[in-house]
Amino acid sequence: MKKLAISQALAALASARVLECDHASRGFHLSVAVAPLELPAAAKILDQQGFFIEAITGVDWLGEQAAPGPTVADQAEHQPPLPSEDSFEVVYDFNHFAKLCRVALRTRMPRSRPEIPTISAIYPGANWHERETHDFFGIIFSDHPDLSPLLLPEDADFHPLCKDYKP
Amino acid sequence: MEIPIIYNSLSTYLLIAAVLFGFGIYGIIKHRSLVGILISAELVLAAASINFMAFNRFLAPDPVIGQMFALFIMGLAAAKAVIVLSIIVVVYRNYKSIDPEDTAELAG
Amino acid sequence: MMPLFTVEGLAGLLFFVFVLLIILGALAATHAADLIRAVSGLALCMVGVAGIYYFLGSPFLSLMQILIYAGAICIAIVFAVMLAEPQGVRKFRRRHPIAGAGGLVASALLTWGLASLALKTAWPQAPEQINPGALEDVGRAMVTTFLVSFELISLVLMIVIVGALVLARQGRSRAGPEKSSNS
Amino acid sequence: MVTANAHLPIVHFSSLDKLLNLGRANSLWPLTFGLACCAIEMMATGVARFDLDRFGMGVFRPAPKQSDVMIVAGTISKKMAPGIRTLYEQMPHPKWVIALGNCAIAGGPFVFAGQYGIVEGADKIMPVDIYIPGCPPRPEALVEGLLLLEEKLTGSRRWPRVNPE
Amino acid sequence: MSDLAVDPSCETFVLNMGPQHPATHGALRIKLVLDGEYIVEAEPVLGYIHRMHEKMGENRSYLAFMPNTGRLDYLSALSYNHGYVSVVERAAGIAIPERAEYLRVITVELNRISSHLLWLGAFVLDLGGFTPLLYTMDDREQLLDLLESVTGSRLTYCYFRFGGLYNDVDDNFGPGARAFIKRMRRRLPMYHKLISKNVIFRQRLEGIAPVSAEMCRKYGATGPVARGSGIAYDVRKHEPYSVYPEFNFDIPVYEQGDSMARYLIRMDEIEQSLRIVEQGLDKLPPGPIMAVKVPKIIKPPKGDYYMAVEAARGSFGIRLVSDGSATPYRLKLRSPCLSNLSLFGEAARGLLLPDAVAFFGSLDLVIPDIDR
Amino acid sequence: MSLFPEIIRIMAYVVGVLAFVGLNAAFLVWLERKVAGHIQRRIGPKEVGPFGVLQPVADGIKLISKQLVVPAQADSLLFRLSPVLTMTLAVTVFVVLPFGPSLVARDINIGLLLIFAFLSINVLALFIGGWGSNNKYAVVSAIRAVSQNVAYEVPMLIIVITMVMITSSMNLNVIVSQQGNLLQWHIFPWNGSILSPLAFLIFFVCTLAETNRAPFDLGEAESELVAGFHTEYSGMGFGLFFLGEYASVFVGCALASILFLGGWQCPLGIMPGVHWMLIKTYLLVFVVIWVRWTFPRTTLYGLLNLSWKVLVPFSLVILLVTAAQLKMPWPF
Amino acid sequence: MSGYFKEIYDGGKSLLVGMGITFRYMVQPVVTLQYPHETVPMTPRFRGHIDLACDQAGNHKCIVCGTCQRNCPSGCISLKGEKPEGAKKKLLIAYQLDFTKCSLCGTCVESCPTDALIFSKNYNLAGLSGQEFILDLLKRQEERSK
Repeated sequence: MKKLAISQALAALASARVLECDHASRGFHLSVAVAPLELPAAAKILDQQGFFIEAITGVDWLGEQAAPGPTVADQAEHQPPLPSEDSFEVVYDFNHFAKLCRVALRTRMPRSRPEIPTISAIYPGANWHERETHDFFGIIFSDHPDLSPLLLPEDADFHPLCKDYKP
Repeated sequence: MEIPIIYNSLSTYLLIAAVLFGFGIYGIIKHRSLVGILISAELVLAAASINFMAFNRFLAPDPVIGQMFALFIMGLAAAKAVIVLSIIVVVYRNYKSIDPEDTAELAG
Repeated sequence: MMPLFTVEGLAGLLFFVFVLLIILGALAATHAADLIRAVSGLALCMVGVAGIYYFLGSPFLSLMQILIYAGAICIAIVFAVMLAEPQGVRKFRRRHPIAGAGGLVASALLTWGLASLALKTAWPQAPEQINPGALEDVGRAMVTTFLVSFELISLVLMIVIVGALVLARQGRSRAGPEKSSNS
Repeated sequence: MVTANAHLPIVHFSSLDKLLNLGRANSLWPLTFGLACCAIEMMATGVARFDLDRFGMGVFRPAPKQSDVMIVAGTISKKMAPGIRTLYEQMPHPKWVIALGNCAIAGGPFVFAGQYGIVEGADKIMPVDIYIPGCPPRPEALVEGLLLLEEKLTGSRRWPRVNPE
Repeated sequence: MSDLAVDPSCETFVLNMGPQHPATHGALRIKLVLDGEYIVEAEPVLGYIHRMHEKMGENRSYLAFMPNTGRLDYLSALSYNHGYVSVVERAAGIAIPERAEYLRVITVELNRISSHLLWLGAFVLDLGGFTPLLYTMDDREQLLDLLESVTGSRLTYCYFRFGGLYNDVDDNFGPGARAFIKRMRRRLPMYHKLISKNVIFRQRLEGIAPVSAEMCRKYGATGPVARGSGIAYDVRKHEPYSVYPEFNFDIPVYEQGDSMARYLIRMDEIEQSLRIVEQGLDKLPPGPIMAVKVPKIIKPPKGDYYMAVEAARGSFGIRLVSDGSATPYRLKLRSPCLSNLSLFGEAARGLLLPDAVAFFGSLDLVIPDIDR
Repeated sequence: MSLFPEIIRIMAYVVGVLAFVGLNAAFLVWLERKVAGHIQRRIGPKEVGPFGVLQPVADGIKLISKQLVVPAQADSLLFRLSPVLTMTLAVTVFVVLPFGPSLVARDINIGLLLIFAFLSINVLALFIGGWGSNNKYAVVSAIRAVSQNVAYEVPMLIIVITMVMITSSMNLNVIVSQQGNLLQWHIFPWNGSILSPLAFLIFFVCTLAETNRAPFDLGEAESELVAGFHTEYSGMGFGLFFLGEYASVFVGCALASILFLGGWQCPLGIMPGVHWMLIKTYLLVFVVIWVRWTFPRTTLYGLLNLSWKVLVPFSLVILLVTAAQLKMPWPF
Repeated sequence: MSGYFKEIYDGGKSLLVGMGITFRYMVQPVVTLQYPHETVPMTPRFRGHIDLACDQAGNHKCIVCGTCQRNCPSGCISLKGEKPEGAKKKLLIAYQLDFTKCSLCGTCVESCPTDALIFSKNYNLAGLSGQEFILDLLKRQEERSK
């Protein structure tokens, strides 16, 4: 059972909080929250288990949304503690080609220091997704080979998907 | 309107050949690239061919000899061009330049 | 001097056109900084030379001249330029002006010498207006009188082809980029 | 009489002009240039069902130097706009521009308060001759637009008008 | 002699393909570093048709975002419609009547065929063959007439609604669809004779640009690209949604991973889609096409939801983050084309320029889907 | 020698050849678009004049009145020279083509040689056009065109040499006169070489490649190189390339019909004349168009492989077999 | 060696088969629909721009509730109503559709409580300016009902 194997492997990480979700109502099986610094380790585990990367998403938790822990109640408890601060969340969607097991790997960082390590060395496909996330949110993926804008114009200096973006 | 008819005299052709020869020599000295030198050398060969043809036309009894010589020169010119060009390509591959002086410097 | 509007007159005009072609072509071939221009000049010059051959009574040779020089040698040179000239650098530095001037002087002296030789020498008068060599005669001569030289030329060409192949391959294996992909 | 004579050359010029315009109008070569959804309908107009080649307009040229009409088919993003402008400038005179679809006319459904990415209409970056609305327009609309351009050039319409109702 | 350092930059030059280039199928630029005609490096430059879909998702109500989904991948708009309505239905807990599900599957599969037909034509056009494009477009026009009679549009459909469909099909749809299936089954062998067996075509595709299964995994490539590399991954089978489990169809898989394999996958998929449509028409149940209880204004509970569907180009996913209000808090659109294109740079290295064009065509990309 | 009849004759021929080249290009443009249309199940030009026959005229007017842009980065001399040269060479070749028993501008002994001499410069013209444009697509395309032409000139010339051996003449009119009726055409194995059908095939393929027609149109590969060597040409510069291309297609097909299909001779041996020449040539041109609209484009490597690995060996075999057959008629 | 000849034979055969197919299509009738002379039969569900529906009497059914305006994703509908003195219902005095922003999603038609909106069949619109497609539907409706 892939789900069991991967949840055990991920749970071994110090900061990881693993939560099983109902696939029928949520669309993924495991929701795993890790601290930013342990992200590459988590990605490496997923890589070893043969997962492929679907997408990387940023979410901007700002103002009133950030305070109570915006995701459904079940997540509030396993979220690494960053409660009442404005924060960015980055969600990595992984899936497996052979066994059905969707893993949503989450990490949060304070909005004032939006910096997390890149996983593009482990998954080269993550390169563009991270660039795109940097485009939209201004999140800096440290050690990323090239964080120049992917979808925005070359000289863009704005991050349109931030909730406080004003054109 | 009148026009001088000069195509019936041997000296005209020899003169043309001489001019072409001069151009060829000048080009060989002046050009800075191997290909340019090759181009100028072709001029020299053409000058020689013209001389052969002219002498044949005006002086020799057999009409074929001059043409044979010119044909052979063409064959030689083609052979020379091919071999020189392949050398140039090899030289370029090795030195990234087709300037004879660069080649000399690098070889030394 | 002949009136222009006669067959001979027009032929004379044509002759001047060919001479002009030769001189223009030679000028471009020796003077152009861009190699492709020089090659075009060479082709032009050779077309002029082909015209001269026509006046010398050998249309066959004039067409061969075009076929081999303009069609084959110029293309071969173009090939070499393509292979050997980096895309960025299209122009070549001129040689030192003194070299150019020296070349000019040397070639002018040579030309003057040759020209005066051509003009001063008392060439024996042509025996008679001989008929131009027909194509069949050339062919026959090639495989009879000149058989040995003909074979030699073919041998030389053969060696040249093999040699060129060897040289080109050698260059490729030494410095050529890795072509690991499908072939 | 004098005035009539003075007018003569102008008449000549205008008839020459007429001929040139007739030639141009019947040989409008579009630039192969698609941006988004409408480009597919542009393709659909060129193929067998509608066959732009009937009007001599089927020669889609990939190079701007050889085309007469630029069909802006799709949304123009701010990143793309300078490129489109360059293409337009590369086209030799005389040249025309057709804005195909709502995006090319005014930004279409992608206009909203606070949008940061698109140019709201092709006419913001270059002169546009014909506007064809729709999202995307049916191929008939593009044919109609090209016929309208022809009408604009020659001053008369050679084809029957179709009333869709 | 041999220790002479050769500067590689001397022999290479940079060629910018696009943003206006016939082979890029839209506004995409590929920066190519070429050595002669060999590709040393290929870097796609995106964003020329970025249309802010994700920003718009945060700005408008759930229903008002519907038209956008038809304009992402406009060639298989219905799949995208399907993905979007499904994720909202999943989030809001709306159940859909069976007839609506069947009609969704039928129309989505028809749309997939039309998408593959257009791809086939455009792909052969990339290889320099113009005529097959007109044959496939002819077939596609028949299909579009059919879909237009159902949905009212030809390309950018906006046909599904939360809880069902915009309207039911009319009586002509069934016979029309069957006639199309019959026609297509006659035409497919013709395409194989004209295209697949052609020696020039085969020479240009076989063994060109092999993509390994591992590469697909590292880059997240899905759809025909992954299936051409031996990965039997299809969301319809792997993670069944809608009424796909009721259908009997196969997932074509080829092991070679070359351009030919990707081509054959799509040709086989057309066949499989025809099968699905045929079964769907046979099984189509009567009944309503709209769920009874659909709230006028949809407010899904807080939380995030994911939904993946198999679009014509691979797995299209939507991650919906809801804050409980009438507009999505965040809407992430996972585009299959972006992931499929991301492996282009690596796989194209060492190819010849024409082979790279063929490879690019075999990836079947819709640029606005990449740029979103 | 009286001059004026001669001059008038020359002028008449020049005008005639130019007019024919123009008309031929117009007709071929129309034919190509019509045939392509019907192959693709559409109509092709229709609205401009009856059956669209005025379409080429409209295109011509359009092209002439279009602005001619010489790009700033181009070598303007070479850039301007190239289309003119292409056109001139194509026209020159028409001078020796025999359209009828006496309808030939200049019936010279070595007509075949003249055609190949001038066509061999053609590729130089294309090259300087592409090079002079100083556009990367154009340069790559020019390089392709040269390699392709060189590769296909070899088998083509070998076949032509074979035909010269069979006919023992380089005079095109003489070659045609030898093929009185259908049974005497050189394409049939009992006239000369037993491999002559194959020779015809090779010659035809080489014609396609030499004239840059699909599937060998690498020079103007639209999906790779935009418009190839004429990417930067606008208006009539482009138009001249077009004229030149159609003229050389015609010359190629005319040569094939002269060498193999009896030129202006009637298949039944009655009423020979210019119409037969035109019918045969345009039939071959039709095949050229048909091929173009059927196949995808080859790659440069596929094309060179075809030439060096298939066409050259085959043509050499044909040459040897024919030579053997001519010298020792016994086994045949 | 036999592989070499077989390859040539197979290749040549595939080429001939391809030419056979295109030749067959060439002699078959064309599928072109000559648009300005003939027209496509338009499906009743075709979505052109929206129009105000006419009832038997030639009146529109709009009650100026503004649902369409609110529901339109691109905000291309703007309508104005007025309550004349003493009347119960509001009366439509202007209905403007900015067709250049419309995405033809059909939300307005679907949401209209009185079915006052229909899709028109205007499938071949083209004009010389973008302003032409900011349509006054009320005027169009009045013209049609005449």
